[in-house]
Amino acid sequence: MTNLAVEFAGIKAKNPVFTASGTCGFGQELNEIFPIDKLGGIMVKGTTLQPRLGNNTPRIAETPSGVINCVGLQNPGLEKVLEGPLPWILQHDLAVLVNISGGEPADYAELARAIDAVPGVAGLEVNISCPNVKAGGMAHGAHPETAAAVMKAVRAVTDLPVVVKLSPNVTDIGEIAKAVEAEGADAVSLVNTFLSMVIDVNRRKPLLGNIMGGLSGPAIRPIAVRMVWQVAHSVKIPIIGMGGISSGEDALQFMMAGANAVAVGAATMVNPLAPVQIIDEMAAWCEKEGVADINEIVGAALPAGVRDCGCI
Amino acid sequence: MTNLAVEFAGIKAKNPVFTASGTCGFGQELNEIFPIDKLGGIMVKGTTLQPRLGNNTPRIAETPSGVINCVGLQNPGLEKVLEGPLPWILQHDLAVLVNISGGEPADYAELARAIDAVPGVAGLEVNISCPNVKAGGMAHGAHPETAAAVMKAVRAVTDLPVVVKLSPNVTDIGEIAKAVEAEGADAVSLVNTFLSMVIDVNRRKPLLGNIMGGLSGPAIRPIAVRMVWQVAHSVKIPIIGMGGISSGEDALQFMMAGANAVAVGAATMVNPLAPVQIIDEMAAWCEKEGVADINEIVGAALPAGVRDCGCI
Amino acid sequence: MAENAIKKLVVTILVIKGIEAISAEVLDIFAVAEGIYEMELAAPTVAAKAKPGQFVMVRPNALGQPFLGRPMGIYDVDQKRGSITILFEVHGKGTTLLAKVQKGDMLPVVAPLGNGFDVPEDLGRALVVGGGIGVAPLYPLLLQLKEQGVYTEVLLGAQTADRLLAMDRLVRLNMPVTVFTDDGSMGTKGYPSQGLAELLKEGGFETVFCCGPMPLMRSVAQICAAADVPCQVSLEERMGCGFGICVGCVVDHKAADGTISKKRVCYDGPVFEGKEVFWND
Amino acid sequence: MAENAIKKLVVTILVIKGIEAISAEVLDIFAVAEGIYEMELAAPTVAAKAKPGQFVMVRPNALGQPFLGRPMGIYDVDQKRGSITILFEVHGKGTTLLAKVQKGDMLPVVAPLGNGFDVPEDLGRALVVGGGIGVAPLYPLLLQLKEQGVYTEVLLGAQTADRLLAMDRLVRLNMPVTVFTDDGSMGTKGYPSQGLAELLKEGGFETVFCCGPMPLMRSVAQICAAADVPCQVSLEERMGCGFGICVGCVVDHKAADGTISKKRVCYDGPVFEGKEVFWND
Repeated sequence: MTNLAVEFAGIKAKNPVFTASGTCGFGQELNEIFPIDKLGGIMVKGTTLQPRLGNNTPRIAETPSGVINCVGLQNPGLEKVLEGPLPWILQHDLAVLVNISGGEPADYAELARAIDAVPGVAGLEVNISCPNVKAGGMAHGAHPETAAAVMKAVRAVTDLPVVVKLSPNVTDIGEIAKAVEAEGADAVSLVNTFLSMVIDVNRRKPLLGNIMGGLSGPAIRPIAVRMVWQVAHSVKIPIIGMGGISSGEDALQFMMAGANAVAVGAATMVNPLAPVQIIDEMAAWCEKEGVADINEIVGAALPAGVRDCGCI
Repeated sequence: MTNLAVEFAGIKAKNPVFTASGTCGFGQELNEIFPIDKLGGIMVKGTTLQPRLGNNTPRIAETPSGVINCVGLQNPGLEKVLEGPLPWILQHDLAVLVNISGGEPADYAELARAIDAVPGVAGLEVNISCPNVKAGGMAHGAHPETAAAVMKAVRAVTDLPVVVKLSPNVTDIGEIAKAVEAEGADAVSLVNTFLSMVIDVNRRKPLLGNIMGGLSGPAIRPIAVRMVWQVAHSVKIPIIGMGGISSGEDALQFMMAGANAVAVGAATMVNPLAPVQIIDEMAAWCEKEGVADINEIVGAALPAGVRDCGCI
Repeated sequence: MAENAIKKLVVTILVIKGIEAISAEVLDIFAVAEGIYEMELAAPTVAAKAKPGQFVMVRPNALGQPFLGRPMGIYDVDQKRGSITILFEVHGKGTTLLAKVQKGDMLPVVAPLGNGFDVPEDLGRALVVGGGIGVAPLYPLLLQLKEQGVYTEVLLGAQTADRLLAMDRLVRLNMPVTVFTDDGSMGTKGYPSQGLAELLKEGGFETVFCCGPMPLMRSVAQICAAADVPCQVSLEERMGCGFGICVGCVVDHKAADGTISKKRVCYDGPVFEGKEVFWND
Repeated sequence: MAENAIKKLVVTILVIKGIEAISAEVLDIFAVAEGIYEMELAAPTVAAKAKPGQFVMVRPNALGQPFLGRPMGIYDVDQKRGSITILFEVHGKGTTLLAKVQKGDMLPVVAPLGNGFDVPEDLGRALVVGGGIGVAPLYPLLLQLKEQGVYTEVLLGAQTADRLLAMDRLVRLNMPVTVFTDDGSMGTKGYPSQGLAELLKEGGFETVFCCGPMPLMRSVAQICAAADVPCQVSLEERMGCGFGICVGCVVDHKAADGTISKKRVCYDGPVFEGKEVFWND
């Protein structure tokens, strides 16, 4: 039996598979389909200080091997999250990363302070890359300075493991990763969605209610793998890789490119059992290849000297 | 009968469909399958001063709804291009844009000067965004200053229509478009391919001979449409839109987002008749919708005031 | 078969289990009208727990083309055959491909999804209003109403006589069915909503159940609200997942207590109280 | 059929027309060994112009999954039926899907592609060496050699007796066929390349034609070069388009005049002179 347990950035998980924020709510819906504690961890739905109604419909557009969404961080707001959904998911045996999103760095700090007071949270995922919110959101993730400012504000108020979720809509994602690493980020997760749009030709108008949305799914996987590879070269902190992972082989690509763990997103929308099947497929491959510990393959495809850490 | 003829940036074409550079050679292979002059125009294979052998194999990786290539601008070099392939394609009735690529701005200038002396060339496509060449290539396209420097050098030596081919691997493509517009670019074409990679999990190594390559195909279409939309907002010069166009409807999305013409790339690799079928599908849609002149739908999905030029 | 189905159905709708992601064999597929198909899928475990008003997400193949599933109301359940039947109209790429599948093909299915209709124990008189393809989720409801001994009348609309669906099944229920067609080629010319106000005044119906085109559901909901008769509408929206995680298929909703929010059609619905929905479509 | 095919083939290989992109119906598909399939496709216009050594790009469906076509050597041509036949081995996602297609399915095909083998008018004695699936493009060549009255001997290799392909067709050609299997389960134990040097010394063969695994083609090419016998090898590479525009499937090549370049296997080949290929794989 291959050891599938991973530990990175102070986060412990029974296996390296998480579900990506915005594609698993707070775990309650998925738990009606499979026992949620089969997962290594979960990045819960993006939480903001105030409740958000989100954007108007249509919020979903199907694309070749992908899907665009412009939900717009619909969520009940910090107060209600602390009352209901968060305590519920914390009763389960998996690593819970609370995804937080805000307008100003101060908003992130206030969210971080509140979550920090909740026992049992594995860490924070700081979303500086949501393409679907007017203020802040992706703006922070587009430049090293703004990304650093958010990280600095969060670091000042919590000792929880902080994972910064990076935007792929940038020229040099390694530069953003370096900036948040310098401000004390414990890890980075990438990639968030790609800013996209579809024109409804017969109506001669953008199809989505918010004009643009974020593209995810297998379509963008090769770009995401490249970005994980680049970030693995540019920083030393651990990486959670995501972007179109639909099979164990996809997940292994991200880990060999330098990711210590992975997150499954769009695939869960199409097949709710995808995260569990991916865990099984990864385990089966490791058995076949005689891999005793899955941590051995972290960064296995990287040039010698880069991320040797992973290769125990 | 809808008028399909377009004229923009001093370039005249019988219809708005071009074949994208690197997916049509100099037209000779496609002309064995259909009469090349059915096309509105052609962007010929990227030409450099010296011959280039290109990268080692594997040069092709298949991805969900897309394909990655790392050919690396294999071409016989300027001298041989001027002797054979270019004169051949210039005998045909279609708009010929010569795609040029170099290391330094001076290389681009030398190439431009040489092409300028050839009668019958419709214009230049300046490639500042090839992801597969070490020196120059995408580096130029990644920053406004370097992109501007290349455009300035080219503008100084030719009055030919100059179309700058933009890279999608940037934070703000509109900013790059503005920079080349300021230096006298007559038009921009976008998008080039997305820097991507695939890991061969069983070999635990990158699959491609050059490690990374450029992703094209329907997978990236929604990102490309978004970028055309943004560039349509940021500059006044005409746009040639491309990125995963596989049907007439796809092409119309780009034109409604602000493109005056389109280019077909990866689709031609899978179906050599795709460019011709796309022209027919666009014509059929225009007939059905009672569009008298295809130029009417240019920018049709844009907010009022943006690109009204198109909507005659 | 109908009698059988009725008994078994009533038994099983009491036991609800979880959602399943299965590969279901196509047992039968045929056109019932131009561009409208009936498809029977082998899904014993789903058939055993499906509730009237629930739906499935189905894809025409396992190749990921199209990427997303398509929501389809469960039209019929045959526990003996261990099958569920859906009814769908071709109006896009996904349904075009779905219409081309053949007997024996294996289709990815996630089911059963959503909350069904809520039939009060003591319900005495019900009015069921269907339009076009919307009759699909109403048929299992009618079976349940009959089983519970609820007096039920049906108003059924379609564009034309040959697009009037489910009549083959409805006749076996021995319920009063009033037919409407847009062109008058059968029954009354017009929509099931016309004359509804009067019908509610005189009919003494305690609840109205409705599924059909948005304009029909809107007017039925508004007429019921005016007549102060409870009205359960089964909505449709462009869906991502079908089981609540992507929050894509929302509808503007005003709860009884006045709370305004965006509810997920797939998870919080698809059945809503008509007067709690904002009909701004 | 064979006799017919031979006559017609020789007539048509003289008239080469352009490449076609068609939708071809699957007339037949069956396994000839474990994981190896023979598929007949309806393609009259392609059958009418295909040359020995040419190939097709075929996709298992028109859904774009997988995105690219797969190159397959043309194994047989039946002009009476207006069909072409290919032989393929399952080794990836694309071929796995291809093995699952059924009679009647319509597959996107681009054909005929590449340059065939070059058979000199005055050729007297030829040696044809095939390994595994590589025998596919060699069978049409053997028909042509027979028709031209060229004395031809065949060396055919496979991993095991039950993976030895095309024997059903070869026996009808009345040519000397020497069989090799890796495990000795049939014919000589080993590879067709062993003993080749001696055979070339004594056999007086003017040209060798070879298609098979890269290691086999490499050693055959090297032995022929040493013996100074012309050798035409039919290469395979990971292809993008199949007709020359993407420049993806290149091989390092040294022309007779010493020019070194990267040649496109699909368009400049797939048949090359063995000693002009850099065997650095």
